[in-house]
Amino acid sequence: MSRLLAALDPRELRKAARASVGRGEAIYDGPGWGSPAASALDRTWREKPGVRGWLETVDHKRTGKRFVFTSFVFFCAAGILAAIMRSQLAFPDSHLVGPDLYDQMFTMHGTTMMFIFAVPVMQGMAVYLIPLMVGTRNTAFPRMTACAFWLYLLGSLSLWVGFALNTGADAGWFAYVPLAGPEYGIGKRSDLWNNLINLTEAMGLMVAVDLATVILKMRAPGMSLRRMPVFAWSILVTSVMIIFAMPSVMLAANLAQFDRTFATHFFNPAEGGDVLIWQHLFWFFGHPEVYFIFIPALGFISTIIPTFARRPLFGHTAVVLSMIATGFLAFGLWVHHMFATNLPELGKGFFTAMSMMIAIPTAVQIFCWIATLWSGRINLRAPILFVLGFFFILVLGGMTGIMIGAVPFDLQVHDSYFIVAHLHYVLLGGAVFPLFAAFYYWFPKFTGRLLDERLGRWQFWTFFVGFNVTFFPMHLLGLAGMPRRIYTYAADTGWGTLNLVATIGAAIIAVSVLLFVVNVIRTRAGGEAAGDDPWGAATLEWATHSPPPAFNFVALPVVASREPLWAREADEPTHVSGLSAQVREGLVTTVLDALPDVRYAYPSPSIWPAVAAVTVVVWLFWSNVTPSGMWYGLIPPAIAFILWYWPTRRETAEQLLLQRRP
Amino acid sequence: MNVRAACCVVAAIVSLAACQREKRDFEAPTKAVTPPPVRLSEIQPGAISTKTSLEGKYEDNAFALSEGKRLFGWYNCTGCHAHGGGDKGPALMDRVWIYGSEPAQIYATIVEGRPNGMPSFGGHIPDNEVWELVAYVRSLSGLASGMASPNRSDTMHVKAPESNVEAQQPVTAAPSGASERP
Amino acid sequence: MTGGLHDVEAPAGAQAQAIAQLWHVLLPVCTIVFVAVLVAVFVALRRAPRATRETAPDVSSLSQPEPALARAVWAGVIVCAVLLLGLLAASVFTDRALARLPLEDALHIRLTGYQWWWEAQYDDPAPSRIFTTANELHVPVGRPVIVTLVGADVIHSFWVPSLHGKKDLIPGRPQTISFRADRPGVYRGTCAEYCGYQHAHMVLYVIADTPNDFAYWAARQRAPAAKPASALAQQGAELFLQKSCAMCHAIDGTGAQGRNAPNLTHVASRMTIGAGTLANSVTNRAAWILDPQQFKPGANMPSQNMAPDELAAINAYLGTLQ
Amino acid sequence: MTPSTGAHPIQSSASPAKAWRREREATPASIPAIRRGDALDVSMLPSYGFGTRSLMWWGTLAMSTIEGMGFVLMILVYFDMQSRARIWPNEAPPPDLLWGSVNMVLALLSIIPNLLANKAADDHDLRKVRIWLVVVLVVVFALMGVRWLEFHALHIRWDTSGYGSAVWVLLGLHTFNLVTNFADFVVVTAVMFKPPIDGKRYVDVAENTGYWWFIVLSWIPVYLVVYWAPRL
Repeated sequence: MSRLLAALDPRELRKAARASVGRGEAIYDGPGWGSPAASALDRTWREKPGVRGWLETVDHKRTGKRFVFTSFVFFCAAGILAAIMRSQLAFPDSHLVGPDLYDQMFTMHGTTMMFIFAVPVMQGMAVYLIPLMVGTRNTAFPRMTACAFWLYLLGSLSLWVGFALNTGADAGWFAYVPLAGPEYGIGKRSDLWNNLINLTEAMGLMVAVDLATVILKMRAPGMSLRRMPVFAWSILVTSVMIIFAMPSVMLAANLAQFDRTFATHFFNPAEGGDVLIWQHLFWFFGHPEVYFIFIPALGFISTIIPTFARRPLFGHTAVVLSMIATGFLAFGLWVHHMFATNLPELGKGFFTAMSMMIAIPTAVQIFCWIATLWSGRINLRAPILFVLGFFFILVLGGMTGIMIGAVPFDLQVHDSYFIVAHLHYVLLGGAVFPLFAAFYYWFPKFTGRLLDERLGRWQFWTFFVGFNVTFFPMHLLGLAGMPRRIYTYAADTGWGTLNLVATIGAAIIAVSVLLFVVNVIRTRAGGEAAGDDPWGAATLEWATHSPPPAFNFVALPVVASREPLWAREADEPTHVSGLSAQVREGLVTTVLDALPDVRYAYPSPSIWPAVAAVTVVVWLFWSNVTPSGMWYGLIPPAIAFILWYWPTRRETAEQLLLQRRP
Repeated sequence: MNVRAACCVVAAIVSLAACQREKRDFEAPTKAVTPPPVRLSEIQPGAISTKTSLEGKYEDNAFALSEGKRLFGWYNCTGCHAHGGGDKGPALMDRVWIYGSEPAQIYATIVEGRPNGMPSFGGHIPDNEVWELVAYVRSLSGLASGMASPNRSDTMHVKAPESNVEAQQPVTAAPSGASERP
Repeated sequence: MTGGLHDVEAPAGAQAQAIAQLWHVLLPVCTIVFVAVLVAVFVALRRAPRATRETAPDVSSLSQPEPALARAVWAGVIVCAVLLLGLLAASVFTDRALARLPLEDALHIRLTGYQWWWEAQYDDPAPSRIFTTANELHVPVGRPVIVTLVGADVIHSFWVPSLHGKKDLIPGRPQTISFRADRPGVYRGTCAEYCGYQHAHMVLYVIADTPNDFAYWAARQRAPAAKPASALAQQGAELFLQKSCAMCHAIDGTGAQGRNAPNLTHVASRMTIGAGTLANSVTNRAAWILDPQQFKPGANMPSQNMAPDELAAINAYLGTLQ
Repeated sequence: MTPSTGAHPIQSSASPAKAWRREREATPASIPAIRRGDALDVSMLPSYGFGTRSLMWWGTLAMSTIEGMGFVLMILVYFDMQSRARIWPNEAPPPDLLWGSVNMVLALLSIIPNLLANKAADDHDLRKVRIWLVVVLVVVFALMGVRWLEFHALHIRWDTSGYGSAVWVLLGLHTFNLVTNFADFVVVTAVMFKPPIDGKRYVDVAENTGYWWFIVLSWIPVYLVVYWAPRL
């Protein structure tokens, strides 16, 4: 009791706070890896060992690596499904896989690639790289991002466990009603899909909010918007797009789930519902989603090309403006997925024009990259090979994209294999090739070791050749009238030969991905040590160790140039000082000019994000099984979120110790 | 060790339940299953057993139940029973059963027909479809698995979906007013 | 199962023709742009000197403008924009052309998509001349056809590549598509919107006949079913009613009035059974009746327990339904 | 504010590029970061800030945008269904105006204690913060009670028709926000009664009261759609 009373006295409190946080003199951060400040930072930022620390972590690098690793595992799993589907389609009238399993497999493949792989892997890369690139020690809301990871992991696992138990979603990755609705979506398969959408989109939104805040408010002093790296721009644009687009698909999935669980009539034409609502809501999200995947990839390329061309990006401003323009235009395209539904003529003209116009900002970027290469001196390593592969494949995919932007032509090839070819050209060309480039480029930063160059070249060539052998013939199949999502076809359709060729290509892709996995495993076991900056790059993530320590920088950098590691100014301050090394302290800067504004205490590790994620998942499944679970199931998450927010003694003490009123 | 064993058991049960619920059985059963003859009297030595091995295969299976729902409309059961509320024929969504609520009894009712208007569908409906209808008829009063029962249809709203029906304790009763009907 | 033309690049109708022309504009323009970009990348790679990671970065561009490069990029972007405008114009003109198909004296057909087959009802001002068929459309060459598309259960999509692009059959939102076949022939169409297990086997043949052939076909379709000629067929006709067949199928002029499955009044005149799953032969029909699930797993037609002689009778009867 | 002890360091140095100089000349000089040799000493900066200086403010802004998109899209769904219906509302009379309007008036009035709580938080006035937070809690609780009555005044179940589904989900979406914000207020109020009180908690109060604006403002279109659109 007396201790409690004593704690109410502010002076006593300040003293108690100091005692609980650090003994003796306050230690401030500053440059020098071997300094007392560095070891104090290490003590402050180190996380608990063991399972508990593993669950509690809020380190953006650990969370980011988890995202990337998990999504890559699911990428491989969905790739295996693709290989099985290609084997089924290699010959006409094949009986390898029946229609029920085939439907589940292509749904799982599409759902996994779009929701479980592509968006999380890009966000994961950003969660890892953005705080390093803008020069801060953690993300703004690292607990929220940790929670997002657990939501994502549990949601994805539940979908795949469901698939293993013959409860795999089977209405396509777009889950059109009525096929996914209460009458034709039989069993619990579509419920699992709707849950997954809720969980992965919640994940996407949480990470997007976190990343946008980091980029806007936590950049190193001096990193004004004009000096911000293109990758940070790409993630900012993506995050804002996510914030506007993802609510749409969450709403759609929930309306569909209400139809299934509570017998509402949103998609029931007999009771005033409209099945096209689903398509509008889905594609209002679905088309921008392509750009959530594509724009970060543009960011990778705009980061990698300057490093290997040994010069700053040509047309930095034009590239940034193009990305912003893409972000806006992406919201005007969704109807081009619906040209075969009945649309007013005026609408068709508008959406055709938008679909074609979006090619212009991409063209601007491609020309700026070519100009950069043209006027640079080129260090031809594996990352740049993948970028060159990107040029070939994405441009081809973009050309077919322009073709299908034309309504009349789209009416012919819509939902045919031409579209399968187009979307794989733009998604693999526009996202997976840049992603592999990014893996080769940043792997040394993640692990401290360089991926093997020779295996990398082999991987590139097998991937490039395999990709084109697989997907180019599909253009021809589409023109020859082969529709998508069929589990088999008759011999007299004449589609057999091209399908067999595509299947052979798929096998080559499988070999290529295997080579990458081998490369990663071999490198982890003992690859060439990378050093802090193996490529001679310009951005801030290379200004710290590889892999970076938990606190990222011994002293936060100060930036005086667009290329901070290439063009330093002699009389500029180089780093920030005066931040506590005993508390997880960082700096908030102003939005436009990144002037130092407020000191900020980062959240500490906490078990509650993981617990909250589990309770949310339980709630969703509970509400699928019985409608009352919708209400009772809310109680555990509410408790978890309150405990998450509730300030601990130590947090209050830290706040008081650092406190300085604005 | 015990935990792991328990996890394995739970996983096995879950997987069985899921497989049962989600299996799409496109093949017809190889031979017809003849249920025991229907009993109208409960007087007999020992316990009554009318169970067949097939019940779970249909009643816990979402596909079979939804097929049953489709056939209930296709074979015009709705003509007399409406959507379960009853019309010329008795209601099927209440707890009252005239000829028994056990699957085998309902099977016999469909196949053999009953006095006062229930026609015999024997020979007209393949055996597995009769069982699907049996399972669906039971789901109308909540006797089939709630996890597998159909959700609402894309039709006019007439009643709560089968998946939201509380299980009702069946009671056997004489046909109400059946004797007055021609 | 019996071939038929299905190729975007082999148009047989006015509208497919217009779209193929658009494709012949799109393809070369896009190919030229693609090749030009690749050539630029290739030349950039060839002319730029090689470097290593130690090569000092050239940061002069941070303070000095690069007008030559800027001009080249601008030129590229402007060329792209002009080409896109051209393609946009081509697209709009084609769209207009599609909408301007003359529709005088059009044939009206109401096409309903079911999981996984098509029902076609040929409209006529005189109700007695309306008839229903399934999975095959006969249309007269040179005469426009207006098809009303109705989705009965889930969304399907009508696509006959040689005649026109596709249009969806959406529950609650009927819409129409019009086309004209300009050459006689068999054109294979298919459901193009994923609709469940047997999306793969939901084929629709459009047979373009000369006007005389069409009139002959339509007159035959309007007639009720042929009376069974042989004793075996007569036995089949009775079995058709006794067994489960008539629960779902209709044969006009008999007691079979099921409305849930294809109308079989003239089934023997069709090219395929099971919506393009099997060619319509005696043996295929027998195999199909016994166990359709073997060929089209998930289809709504159940497998039958049927004695061989019963099967033979029913098959013989169906064979007479020309 | 701590007085600045010199020109802002990023601003002070000469640079070869003119553009840079212009950029630097535009930056304010009142930032209390101090140049010490190569270092930029930020130890004199405040440890928290209100409004746009707070990270959570940005998080809240994003959250409001996300939920606002939800409302916008749901309203579009409502009007899409209405535009396709021959009779609207089908199978029910329009909802009674009474409780919805009471809710609207109460919601607008609730802005007053919220503003006062916000101002008290700005002033670090603990006593006033506590008083006004409790008042806000009472008002929000009353709003939830009124909302309960509103559901009963809809005259239709969610599973009766498409119209019923649309109004229930629209009202439900707003109720979900109302309830979660109530929970937020409960927690924030409890924290303000649990000393020691650090300055950041005042920021939390300010942000919660700021977020309340979103709840009230989003209620205006939802109210108009639920109660007035069926009467058009």
